[in-house]
Amino acid sequence: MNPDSPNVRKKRIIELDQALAHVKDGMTIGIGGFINSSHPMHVVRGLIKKGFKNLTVVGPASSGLEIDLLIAAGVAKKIIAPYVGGEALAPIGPAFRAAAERGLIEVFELDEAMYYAALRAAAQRVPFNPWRSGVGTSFPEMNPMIKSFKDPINGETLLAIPAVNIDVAFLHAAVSDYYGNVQYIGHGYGDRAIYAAADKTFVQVEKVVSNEEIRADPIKTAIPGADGIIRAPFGAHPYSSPGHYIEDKAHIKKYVQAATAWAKTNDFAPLQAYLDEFVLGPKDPIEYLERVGLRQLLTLNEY
Amino acid sequence: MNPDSPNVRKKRIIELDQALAHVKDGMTIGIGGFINSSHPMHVVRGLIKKGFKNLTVVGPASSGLEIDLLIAAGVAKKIIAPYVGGEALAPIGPAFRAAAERGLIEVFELDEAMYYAALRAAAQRVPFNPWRSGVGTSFPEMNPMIKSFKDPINGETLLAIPAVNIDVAFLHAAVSDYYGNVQYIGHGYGDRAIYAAADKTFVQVEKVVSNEEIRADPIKTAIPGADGIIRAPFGAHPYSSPGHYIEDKAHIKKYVQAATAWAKTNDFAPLQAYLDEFVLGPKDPIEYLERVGLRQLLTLNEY
Amino acid sequence: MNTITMQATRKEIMATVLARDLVDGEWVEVGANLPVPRAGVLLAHLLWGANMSVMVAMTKANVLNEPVIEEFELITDHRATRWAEAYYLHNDLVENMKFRHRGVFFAGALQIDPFGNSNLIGIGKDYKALKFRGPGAIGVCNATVMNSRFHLVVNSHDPRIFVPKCDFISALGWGQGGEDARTKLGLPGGGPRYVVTPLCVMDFEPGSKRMRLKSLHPGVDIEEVKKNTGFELIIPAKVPTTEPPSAEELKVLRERIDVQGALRQ
Amino acid sequence: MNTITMQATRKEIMATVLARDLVDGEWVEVGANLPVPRAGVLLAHLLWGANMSVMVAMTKANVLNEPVIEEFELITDHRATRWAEAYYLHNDLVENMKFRHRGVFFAGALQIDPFGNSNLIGIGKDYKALKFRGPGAIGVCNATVMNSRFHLVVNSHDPRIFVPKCDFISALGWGQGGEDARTKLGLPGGGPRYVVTPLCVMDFEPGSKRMRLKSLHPGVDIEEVKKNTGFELIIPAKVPTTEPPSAEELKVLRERIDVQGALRQ
Repeated sequence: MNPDSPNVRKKRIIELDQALAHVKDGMTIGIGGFINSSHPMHVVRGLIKKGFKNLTVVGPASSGLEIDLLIAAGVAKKIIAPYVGGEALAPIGPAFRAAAERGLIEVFELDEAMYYAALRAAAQRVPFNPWRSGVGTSFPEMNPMIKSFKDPINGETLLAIPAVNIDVAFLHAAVSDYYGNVQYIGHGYGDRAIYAAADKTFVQVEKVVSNEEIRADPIKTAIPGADGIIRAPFGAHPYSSPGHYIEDKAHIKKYVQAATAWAKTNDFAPLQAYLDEFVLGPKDPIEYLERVGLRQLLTLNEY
Repeated sequence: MNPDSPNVRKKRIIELDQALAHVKDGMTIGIGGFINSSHPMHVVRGLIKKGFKNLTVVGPASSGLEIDLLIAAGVAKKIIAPYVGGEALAPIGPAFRAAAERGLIEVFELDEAMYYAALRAAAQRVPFNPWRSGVGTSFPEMNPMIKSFKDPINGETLLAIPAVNIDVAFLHAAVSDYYGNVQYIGHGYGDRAIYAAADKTFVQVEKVVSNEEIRADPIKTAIPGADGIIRAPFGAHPYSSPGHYIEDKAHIKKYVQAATAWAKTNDFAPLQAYLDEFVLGPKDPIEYLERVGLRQLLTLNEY
Repeated sequence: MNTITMQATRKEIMATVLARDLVDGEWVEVGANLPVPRAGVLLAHLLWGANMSVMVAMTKANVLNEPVIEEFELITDHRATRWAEAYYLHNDLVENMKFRHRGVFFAGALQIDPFGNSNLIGIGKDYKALKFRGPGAIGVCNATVMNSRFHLVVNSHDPRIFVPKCDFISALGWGQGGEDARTKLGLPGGGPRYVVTPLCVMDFEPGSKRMRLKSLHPGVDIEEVKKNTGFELIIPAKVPTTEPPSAEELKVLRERIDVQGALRQ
Repeated sequence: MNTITMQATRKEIMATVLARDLVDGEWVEVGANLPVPRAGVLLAHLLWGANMSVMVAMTKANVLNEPVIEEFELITDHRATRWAEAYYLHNDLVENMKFRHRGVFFAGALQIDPFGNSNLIGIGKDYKALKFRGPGAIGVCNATVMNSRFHLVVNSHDPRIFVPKCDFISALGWGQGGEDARTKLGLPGGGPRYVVTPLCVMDFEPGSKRMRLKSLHPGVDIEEVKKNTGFELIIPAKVPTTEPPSAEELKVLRERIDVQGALRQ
């Protein structure tokens, strides 16, 4: 043992910028969460502020408007997601719709089951996984990466879903300890599958807890050692963080209104104003929260 | 609503015999647990006592001597498991070894990763899943059901692992409510994968708890609705039941000694004596426990 | 006016049609932003399907004895998890298909053709230059194959939805028609059973598997349906009126399931 | 005699060899019934690998500050889970392969050939009529591919183990030899690095990838190794003595890792 480097465990708590330093233009990134919940919004806003370009974005299986925002801001070149929308708040992501119609983004068309088959293939280091549903549909025509083939055992017709490998994944969770042991409140949707398909994973959390607290219920540890943990109280806002706060529908609607203007009338000014006020303007994630306002944030407490 | 059949939720607590009634000679059954833990031994002894024949037995990914016992008793015709043994207590299952060498059983040769690929294929209703490890080994030669093929995306050589479908799975867990919501202490090893590959699943549990207790921590529910729940306190004996009791090494050694005699000298008498005393003799699972003895059982309490 | 004596709305009728198809013991999910199927599922569960597995907010929910089943606008609203007996990891839900053989699914669509094939991708002949981009297939492609059957449910009956040919098929119905349209592709599941709209219920003629008018909601006539369907429907000689909810069904709908009145707007 | 001043046993030397190959930050599993690799992993972890992920009883264990790391004979002994920070579901452990790029694995074998190919299946020319049936491949086929490298570790050095040709290959080593033996099959992972026995350490000659004597444990001569190896080993001109554990290593082995003395029997 070298006395100059004592054998101690390193803390994995990092700043947002340190996590973003792992991203390069053109990479494939993964974003966690589910429709209106649990997106790593500190990271999403950070990616936009840094001005990344040409990213392939693997959204959650049901992507919300966090992916729409990345499209609106010109960060995403290609979208891998079976759905982009905000439920009743926006049945179709307005920027997703506009950018797809205008040829500004490429969509890797697939359904949820194909999405998980693709992520699993990456996690398993196989070039593809087979899937049955989709035979007889337009998927292989819409997405030429999906190939119809005869299975080598029974000769049945299946679809081969290619591996989707993620360079860097970003997730939002409830807590982590210093060492990247991440736990959710609730089940974390499909985040485990995104983690499993990623070379590196950074997780923003509502709070950092002691290792003892993690060890009190280790079965809840969903990610046993993220590459870095970003402190992010209210970090999923305006989306919900299970057990911490519910969706800020008023704020989401504000975004939807701005993005819809761009989609419907090609007027980018309202989106630019939204980006300026909430993404580009704040000097850091806490200033974003200040602009939203503590009074507003505290209305989102759960029962 | 028919007043003759009020709309109430049915309890899924059943007797051992009711669960065994779902098994027919020649079927494929699954057995849960892991080496020296968490095997559904009330069921295993019940299967032997009923005299089932020609069963294909999907053991746990690391099968213990519960599978060895099914082989010794002549119940199992074909074994699907990557390992059968008892760690230091029996590096190779003695009856497994003897029966395989003597041609009394067929072994579906595969490794752990292929095993899960096969179960997952059944769960996903696809005829196979691809796997990379195993290319260049003897597996396709030892198990002609495993086929080498070129993947349809990149043309890489992979192995096609055929689906292994389970007719009836039997598991052992800590608790369930009346409605088959099963929770483990610990993680339940690979039991979820066996459940996912099975048409029907019966779970024996240390105790039945209230629905409210399950709902207090629903994230722990590993099996959301088993087809039937069998009350089985000490039901994994002589194997451990995490959080309830540790392995009864003395009893396991007693079995190993009997099975080894058969393996080494082809003398079945010690095995027959074991079977008579602990499997065929007891009129029900509680009498088995009585024969083991309460004094012995209570030495197995955990710290 | 007392809500119970008020006549059933079209949406309440639609929910009741869906409910009556459900059998005790089946597995059903209450999806996002689908108040009509939600109400149908809960109606069956509370009245005759106590042993149905009802998925709410990705949990297996125990709501059978809830006096009022609170409605949440968003599927991610964590408050709905208070009824949970179990959580379904999203990847497990989509990858473990065995339990789906008892499953029933409800699908929406941008376009539906005479064989119940449907499209959630977009409108336009050229995929690379869509005139209208839809939300994506979400889990519909898979769920319409793996479940025992599914129903197409739309909020308007419109010739832009009911088209002779979908621009893209994201969920297969009866393909080009015929009883074997799905089995010859190796697909399990019973395919689409009903198409439920604010005007009527349609099913698929045995044999040809072409869409057929099954019943008209009270106050709707055949001409209104024909006018709003972009292809020729099979119309039987006698078309009954859709049976509206009974007094008891309506009471349960309004007092326990849809207190906020989403189906009465 | 004070245990610390006692000379290192062969098993302690073997454990130390394995430990010294490990680098901080790597992912290692302490398998079932493998006291030598267990001790090697823990030795590296406690002395220079604080950031290694150490899997014990299918949990990610936090034992770094444990004065004594209690030994359990069985991998299923639930008492070992008291150190858990996380559980690995067994199927996830075997199906999620990304983390394995930092993984190091230890494999046993019934037979090992000159290229490090190995066999856990059985002995006999005819698979359908084995003379000796082994335990099965367990997870070894996969773990020896997906991890960054692996070591073969055997408890006896014996010509029945070190054979010219394995009857069956359940874990690929360097195939028929050559640097590209694995990459040409599309396999990731660095393959076998060391073969550690009670007599010596062997590695694989670059280029040919044939097994080569690397070091002799104290008190062992080359003839003993040759006599007990069923094929011709590459023997370099100078073969060093395996470096035994330092006083500090031995102290940690005996006072924290192997208090019960499994390596001293």
